[in-house]
Amino acid sequence: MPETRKLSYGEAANAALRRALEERPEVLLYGEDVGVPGGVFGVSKGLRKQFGDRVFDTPISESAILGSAVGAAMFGRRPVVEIMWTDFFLVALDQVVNQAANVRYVSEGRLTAPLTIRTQQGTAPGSCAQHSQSLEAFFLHTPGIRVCMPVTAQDAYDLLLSAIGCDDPVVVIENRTLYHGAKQEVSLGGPVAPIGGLRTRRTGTTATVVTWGALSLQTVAAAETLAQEGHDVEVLETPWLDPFPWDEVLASVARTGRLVVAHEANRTGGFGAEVLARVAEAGIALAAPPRRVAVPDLRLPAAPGLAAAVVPGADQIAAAVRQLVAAG
Amino acid sequence: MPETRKLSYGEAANAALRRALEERPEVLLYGEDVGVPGGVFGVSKGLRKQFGDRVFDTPISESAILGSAVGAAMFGRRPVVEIMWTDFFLVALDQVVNQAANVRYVSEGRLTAPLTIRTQQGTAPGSCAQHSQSLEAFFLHTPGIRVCMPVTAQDAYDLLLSAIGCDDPVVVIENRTLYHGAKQEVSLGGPVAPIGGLRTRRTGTTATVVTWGALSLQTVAAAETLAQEGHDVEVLETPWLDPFPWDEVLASVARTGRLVVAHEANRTGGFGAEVLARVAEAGIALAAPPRRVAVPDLRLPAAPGLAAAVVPGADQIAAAVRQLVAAG
Amino acid sequence: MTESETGTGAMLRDLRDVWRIRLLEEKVRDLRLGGDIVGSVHLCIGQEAGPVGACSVLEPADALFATYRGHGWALARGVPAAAILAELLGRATGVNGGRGGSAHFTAPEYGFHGENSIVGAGAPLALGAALAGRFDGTGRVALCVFGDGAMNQGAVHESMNFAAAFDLPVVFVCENNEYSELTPIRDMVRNDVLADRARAYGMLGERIDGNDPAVVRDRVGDAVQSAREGGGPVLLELMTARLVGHYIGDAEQYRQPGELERLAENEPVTRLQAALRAAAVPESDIAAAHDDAAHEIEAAAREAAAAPLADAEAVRRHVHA
Amino acid sequence: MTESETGTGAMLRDLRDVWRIRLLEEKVRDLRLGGDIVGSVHLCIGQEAGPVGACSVLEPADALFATYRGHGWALARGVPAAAILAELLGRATGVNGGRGGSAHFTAPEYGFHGENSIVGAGAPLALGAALAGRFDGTGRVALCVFGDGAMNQGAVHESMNFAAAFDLPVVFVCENNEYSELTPIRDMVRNDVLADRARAYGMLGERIDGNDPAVVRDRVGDAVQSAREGGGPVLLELMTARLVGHYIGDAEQYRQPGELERLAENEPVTRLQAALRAAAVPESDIAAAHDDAAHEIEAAAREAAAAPLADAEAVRRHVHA
Ligand SMILES: Cc1ncc(C[n+]2csc(CCOP(=O)(O)OP(=O)(O)O)c2C)c(N)n1
Ligand SMILES: Cc1ncc(C[n+]2csc(CCOP(=O)(O)OP(=O)(O)O)c2C)c(N)n1
Ligand SMILES: [Mg+2]
Ligand SMILES: [Mg+2]
Repeated sequence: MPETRKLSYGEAANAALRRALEERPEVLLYGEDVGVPGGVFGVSKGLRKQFGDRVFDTPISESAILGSAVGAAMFGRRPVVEIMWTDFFLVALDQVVNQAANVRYVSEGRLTAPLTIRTQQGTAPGSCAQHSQSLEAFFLHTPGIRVCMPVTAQDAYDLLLSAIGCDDPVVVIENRTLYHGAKQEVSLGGPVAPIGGLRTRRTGTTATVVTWGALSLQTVAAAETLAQEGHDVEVLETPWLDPFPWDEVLASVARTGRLVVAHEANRTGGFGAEVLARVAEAGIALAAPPRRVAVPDLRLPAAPGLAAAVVPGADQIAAAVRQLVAAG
Repeated sequence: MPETRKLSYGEAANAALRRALEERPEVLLYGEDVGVPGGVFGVSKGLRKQFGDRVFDTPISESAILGSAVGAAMFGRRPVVEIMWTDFFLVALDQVVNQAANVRYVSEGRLTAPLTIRTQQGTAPGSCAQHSQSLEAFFLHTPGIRVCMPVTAQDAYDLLLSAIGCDDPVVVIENRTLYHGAKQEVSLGGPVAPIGGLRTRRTGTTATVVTWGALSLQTVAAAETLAQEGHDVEVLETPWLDPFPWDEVLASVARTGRLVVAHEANRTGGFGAEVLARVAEAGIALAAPPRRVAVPDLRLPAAPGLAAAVVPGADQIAAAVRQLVAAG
Repeated sequence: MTESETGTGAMLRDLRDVWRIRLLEEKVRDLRLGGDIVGSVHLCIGQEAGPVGACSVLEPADALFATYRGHGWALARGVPAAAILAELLGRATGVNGGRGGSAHFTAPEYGFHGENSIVGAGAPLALGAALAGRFDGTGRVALCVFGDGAMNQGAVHESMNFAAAFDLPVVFVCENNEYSELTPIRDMVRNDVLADRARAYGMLGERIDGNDPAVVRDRVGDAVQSAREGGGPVLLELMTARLVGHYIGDAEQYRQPGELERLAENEPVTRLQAALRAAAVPESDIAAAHDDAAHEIEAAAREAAAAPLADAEAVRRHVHA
Repeated sequence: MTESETGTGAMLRDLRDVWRIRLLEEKVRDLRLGGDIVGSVHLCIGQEAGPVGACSVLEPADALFATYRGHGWALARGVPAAAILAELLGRATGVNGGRGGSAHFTAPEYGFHGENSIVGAGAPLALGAALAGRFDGTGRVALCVFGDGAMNQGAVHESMNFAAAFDLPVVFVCENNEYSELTPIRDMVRNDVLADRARAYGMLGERIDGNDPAVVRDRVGDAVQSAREGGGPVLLELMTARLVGHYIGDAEQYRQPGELERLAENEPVTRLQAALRAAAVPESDIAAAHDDAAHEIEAAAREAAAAPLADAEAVRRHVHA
């Protein structure tokens, strides 16, 4: 029976975890500080108390966390584990890329690895270079792994449940700047959607802006500014990056004839390149060359003043659209 | 005094290591089986004998290997370390992405990490999914890391020396199917070039094919076939992927108006996407939509018959060009 | 226990089981040298006592994680020789239809949860199998096999601590064949008694004779039982030796003079045959242990060779659900 | 030794040096709570004896690798307080011009080779510093600091074995403050005497009182000397406690009743002051130790606050050579 509650993004994720633990006895939830403390961002608060041994803390051993989740998933559990920062995947990426991703394929589907890995990423004021990266491109270049990036509180709830329900390994990339934001109306308890899909944040005819992660919010803000200038921008947010809604994105770009992709990852080799590449391959005629709005190719500096100079926001996105319009 | 000798690719890499060890007392060479055994592919043969303690074997500890090289480089050494297969980076990628890449930037250049990491990658008959990946895209999405992929024996010599001479961390991605190929004339002892550059394998006006790694050889073969059909293809091989020769590549594509990128990495999120994206951003008018020739998005199966069905070769490259020509 | 479990009957069975692995591996070598199998192949010739002894104490619900040197473990666990050979030959009837190959196949229906070609990477997976068993009522024990060299890999360390901290039923079996590829383990550690490391994690560790199936059966049996009863993980260091190269084609230049001769005296077939002869077991029984195995492997090889090649049409399936 | 090295003179110096760190950290906390410093900050309040004792035995050519909880180590190693505060405030005069921030700055010119925000990741780097010293004639020792929780990270394991196997002069300093973030270490290991792990690698390990600068100086001094003389690595487990949260804002719900009171009795300032009073050192001297430190930190804070913000124009420089 669906009900609606006002929840922050973090609370919505907590509600999703609670529901999954309630409805599916095979769900386990663990990671560093995930159990008794309830998570460093409070996302798993109260769950240890409610579900006992199925929710627990672990040593600071990312290979053991990820690998044990792969192994448990091979044996019928649905582990939901946390890598506290996406940057920390790098000490244990083997367990995702060489292990989880291969389970189904090599066994011809006789073994599967339905695990969910929650992490969070992105820039935040004062975070150092080792705590600021956006690494979705690594996972998106790993066939077999599903990837999503919840942005709204509703996403934080829905996508996490879809991920847990998915029979593939899924990386759910949250964002720490969103956890404790304003409470939003969240519909709880409805049917769990299959993975995939996109969200049209705004329809328009001037240009298509494709975006994901926290930058979506900046993109919407940019679109509002642009609308006041008479530019109606179509904002396609892709909370699911694998599977990616190629048909919808290509159709929109074909309609508007202009494309901007905005992400917080470094520009070169970011997934924005894939979007531009697919549009080019599709032979879609553009009124002006497409553009990417992204962090330039550098390490992220900790000082807020320095980071602000390189992390794009609404202004950069709006400027990119204006340049497209001016170009043709 | 330059001299020319007939060497295999592996022998040429060996000659480069020997020269670096001879000329630069600060060079250290180590990794698993690199010292006394001379490397599992024989690339460091004889060097332990000649250079003693500067060449040594290590435990199977990739984090320790990579991290110690970063640390030694910070202290004036020029370590050349080996990660036997690129797939094995994944147990220790932190030391490249979170450590090596940040040394110079965070210290504003007061500390540097001039290390060279030799590895090899790619498909080879019978290799399993955990020993077949092409992961250059991971490094190319990591600002601060330089990347090259030697193809000829001369490359194996030259690029390795350029990498060792470079003051940035460099990943040199060799290819095991090339180590023991036919001997080629290799010019030894000449000046060491700075990193970067490209090789025009063939000039032509019909289309530009950009390629790297072992697939370069297939591309040249495809171009020869195509030439007999009257299609003169420009083959741009990019042994250096970071820095990438953008100006030359964009100029060639602007000239030919057709683009194919061929690589052995998986299609989605591979560096081919970046090439297509940059061409699109440059607003270069194309006669037909660009194409990528790549491994489809799957895990690589071990059986040669299965792998052959998905690993592209000269036929696929030639077909892609023909389709471009047919399309416009 | 009956004589067949402890006496010459058991020894004869062990000899046959050792021969099964030995002859499978020799067959693989021949096929590799003949070009029918391609790519890197890691044989366990000389190391057969480990899989023979250890698998004999596992239950069907238990989990077994091996390495690229895993043909013998798979066979001992019950995977048919024909399915293994077919896998290496890239046949449709291979355990994974050719997708895994020599170094990365898996056969969960036989309780064989896969080889692994990343050194040490099976240990975290084994934690998960044990963890799942805590909730699914199977009482599953996970047996995780790796080499001496793998002891220096971070993932193995993390796994031992994790298993110990949470009393997970994992038996870590370190096959110490004294080499990691081409490098002697003694040069890569200060203390080469690797079982000593168990104490760091507060768990039991024991170095045992890994070339005697009875010793392995006994010690692994105790470890499995203790793990199953909630005693947590155990580390067993099986001292053994591979009589062949790390991979087919290895020039074995790292061997000391006389080393292979010394190893030959201590290898399982030689030892079991000597023990059987000392116990006055008839030569015909000893020969039958070999012949039964040879018959099985030859038939399996014929079956595998006759199977169709893996179907390239299906190569893109099973990337996702 | 003179009295100033061992007696009350040394104690007074230690007290001042402990105060320097304590007051720096309190200043950082104020600036963070006031919003001048932004982002995650990890204070070492209560853990000052480690850096004070250990840095006093290091030579200029030695290398020091710390963690995100590294302000105290940097200060003890000689990095000026003003440069540290300026870094945290994002000023151009910060040690790294604001690029490193609280958790990832480096000051090689002072022999401080960086904080590290990846748990355990400094250990491999320390190997390299020690390795370099083997060839550059400096006789460098690398001191590598990490927490109790880091002992469960693969990279630390690999590093200890690597250092031991090759007799590298690395002193591993594990600051055991009994918590890893919000989780007690005793729940994450079976054997919570972490120094015991050293034996696994064949090296010496010792658990010591980490809240007494003199004990730390003595034991780290011996370890450094032994490492420098070719004895290889040593692991020292410094028992200590942080009197504050893991990060600023930590609600510290994991504390037991009475825990903070108990810890307060054992913290370095309390202990040093009590010892000085027991030795009848004049109160004015004891006060001066504090006041000297306070004077330095206040001046540093003023200097840092007056410095210009880091120059965003230069933000793209130094990605490459
Ligand atoms: C992470 C990783 N590093 C390196 C390798 C290459 N490699 C394959 S087998 C091997 C040696 C392993 O030695 P050991 O653990 O003793 O097992 P054995 O081969 O002797 O059975 C190495 C280094 C690998 N597969 N994975
Ligand atoms: C690889 C990695 N995993 C997790 C984290 C998150 N994290 C930061 S500090 C910390 C706790 C470390 O505890 P300990 O080693 O005891 O050091 P302490 O903070 O107590 O000084 C964790 C888990 C990280 N930074 N890096
Ligand atoms: Mg071995
Ligand atoms: Mg701690």
